[in-house]
Amino acid sequence: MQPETIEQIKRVLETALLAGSSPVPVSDLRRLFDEDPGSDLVRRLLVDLAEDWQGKGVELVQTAGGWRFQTRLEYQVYLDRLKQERPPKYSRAVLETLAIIAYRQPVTRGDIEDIRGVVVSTNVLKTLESRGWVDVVGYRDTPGRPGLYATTRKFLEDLGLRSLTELPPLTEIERIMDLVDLPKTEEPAV
Amino acid sequence: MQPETIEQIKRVLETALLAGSSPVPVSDLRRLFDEDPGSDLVRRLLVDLAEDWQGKGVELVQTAGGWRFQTRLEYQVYLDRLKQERPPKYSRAVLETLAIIAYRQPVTRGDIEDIRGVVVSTNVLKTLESRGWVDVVGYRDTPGRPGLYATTRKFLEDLGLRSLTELPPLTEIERIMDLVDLPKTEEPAV
Amino acid sequence: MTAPLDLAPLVDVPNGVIGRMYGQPIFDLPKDLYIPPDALEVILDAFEGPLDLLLYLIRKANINVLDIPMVPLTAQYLEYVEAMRHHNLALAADYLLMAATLLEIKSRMLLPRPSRPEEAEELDPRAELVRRLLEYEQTKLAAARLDALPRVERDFEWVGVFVAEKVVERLPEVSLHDLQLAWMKIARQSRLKQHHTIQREELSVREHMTLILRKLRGDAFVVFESLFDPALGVASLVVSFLATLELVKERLVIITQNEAFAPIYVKRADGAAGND
Repeated sequence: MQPETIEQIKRVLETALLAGSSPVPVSDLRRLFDEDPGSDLVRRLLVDLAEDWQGKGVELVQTAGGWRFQTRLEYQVYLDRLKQERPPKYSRAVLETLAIIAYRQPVTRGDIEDIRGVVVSTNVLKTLESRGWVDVVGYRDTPGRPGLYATTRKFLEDLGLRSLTELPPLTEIERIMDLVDLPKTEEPAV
Repeated sequence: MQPETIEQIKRVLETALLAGSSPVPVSDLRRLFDEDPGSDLVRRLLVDLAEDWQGKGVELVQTAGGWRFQTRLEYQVYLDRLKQERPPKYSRAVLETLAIIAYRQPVTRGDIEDIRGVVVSTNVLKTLESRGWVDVVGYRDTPGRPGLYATTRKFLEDLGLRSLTELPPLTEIERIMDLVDLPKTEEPAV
Repeated sequence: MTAPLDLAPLVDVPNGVIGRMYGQPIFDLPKDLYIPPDALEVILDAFEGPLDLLLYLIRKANINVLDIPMVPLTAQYLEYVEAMRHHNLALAADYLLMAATLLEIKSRMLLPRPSRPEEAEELDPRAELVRRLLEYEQTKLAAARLDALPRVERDFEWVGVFVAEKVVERLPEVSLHDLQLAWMKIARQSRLKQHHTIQREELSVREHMTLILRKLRGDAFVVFESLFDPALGVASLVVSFLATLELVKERLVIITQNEAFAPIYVKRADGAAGND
């Protein structure tokens, strides 16, 4: 079977995306065909496909790693009824640590502790690492060579983000600080 | 969101089935809804859905474990292209043996060994025979009555040849090879 | 600790007014600041640390973070810490460290202010605390927003339908190029060197030799003419004939004729009942 019409190429794209267990970038989608249809056509058909799926319980979205189908949020209430186990609910400690890593990466455990004002338990970082959301991307060249944590592509994908710039903006603390002009220097030796 | 119309119930069924790769029994599908639509309706809608998906690259099928969407076999050729794995390669011994049989058939194992200058292991010939590319077409009337190997029709088909005469003539190869002058380690001892 | 906790300034209390905040009189204590002692353990669990607790006290008392009244805040914080210690709750060192920090800031604020105003602003001992509080609050908000983002498996699912596959062993692919290369390797190093050129004609003959051998499967004599298919044309007939001669020359077939003009028979020279 050789796809000859645009409609057939679209079918193949749809099938590959429905079957995909991970997001597929356009470059990979082009490899589906014996004869490369080119990225322009593939992109156009993807937009077409996304439109075809309007009104369905599943939508075609673009995430960090490429294109993939996912169920619409409104349908989760149904899908939840079939689930054997609840998805994990993360503690504030886990979420705050994740937020610090996401917005200030790369950061060491010490950096996280400075901001949160408490010791960060190993479990908190393990939870995030085993979910595949953060990992150590390097080591800071200070005593102890602490690991530098950053978020992964899976983190972006699991939250439906294409890049870190799509994270919700931080509340504008800087502006407030500027207004009062608070010093960041050391305390004077009184 | 509470499904009110038959159409909405169908959407929920479709979404639930698209979200998972394992078969879902009708009894589970009924649990998707706050109010059980009953197995008759669910079954009817599943048959409806299967019809809706006619002509797509994915089909709704009923298996022993229940219903599931799966890709149609005709699309395997495309999906396979996305797999990263490289196809396996035959060893040099297999390829050379095949070349000798192709160009010099019918030949005995002894002939092949004479030409290659090394013993041909049984595995090499077994590999080619089990692939259906060579077989024994007779026996030479010499001591031991060695089998005469020749290539099969399947060999021609798999390599896209109509006849052995379409094999590249070796004089030409020789010319090209001499021109290119491949960096060979072993020079011929002539 | 039975009295409600009170963050309002402890001075200058007119009738009914329990304090002043930025010039505005305060008449009521914030009710939610009162926490029964037996709930302390729960409270300790509820807070993520001293910064979280401080932020809670400040926000609940509706105090501007940028202008923290250190005396009452420190007092209240210490009351918490004392109560926790009193109930033998395992108190993280972070809470004690913060207590020390608050006390230090408070004492420094009691020192005479420097004369130059701009310096006074610069040297506000609360600055570092404020910075940390704001940064922590920002983190808290960010964490809540991250948690609110739709997340796979909680708010949606990936679609991944079953991939139907014929179970086929992946077999190595061989191209004509592979065969050429293989032959060249042989040619370059074998005794075949001197006569390794194979022409199309020769191949054609060899192909027909194989075809004839296939027709001769089995033990029986085959009528010579049946090896040839006139429908394939003269060229094919000639090649088939050459192939037969070559087979005879290589002693792969036997040709017999009992007498002149009698039928010619062909038989495989090995005479066995074929292979397989």
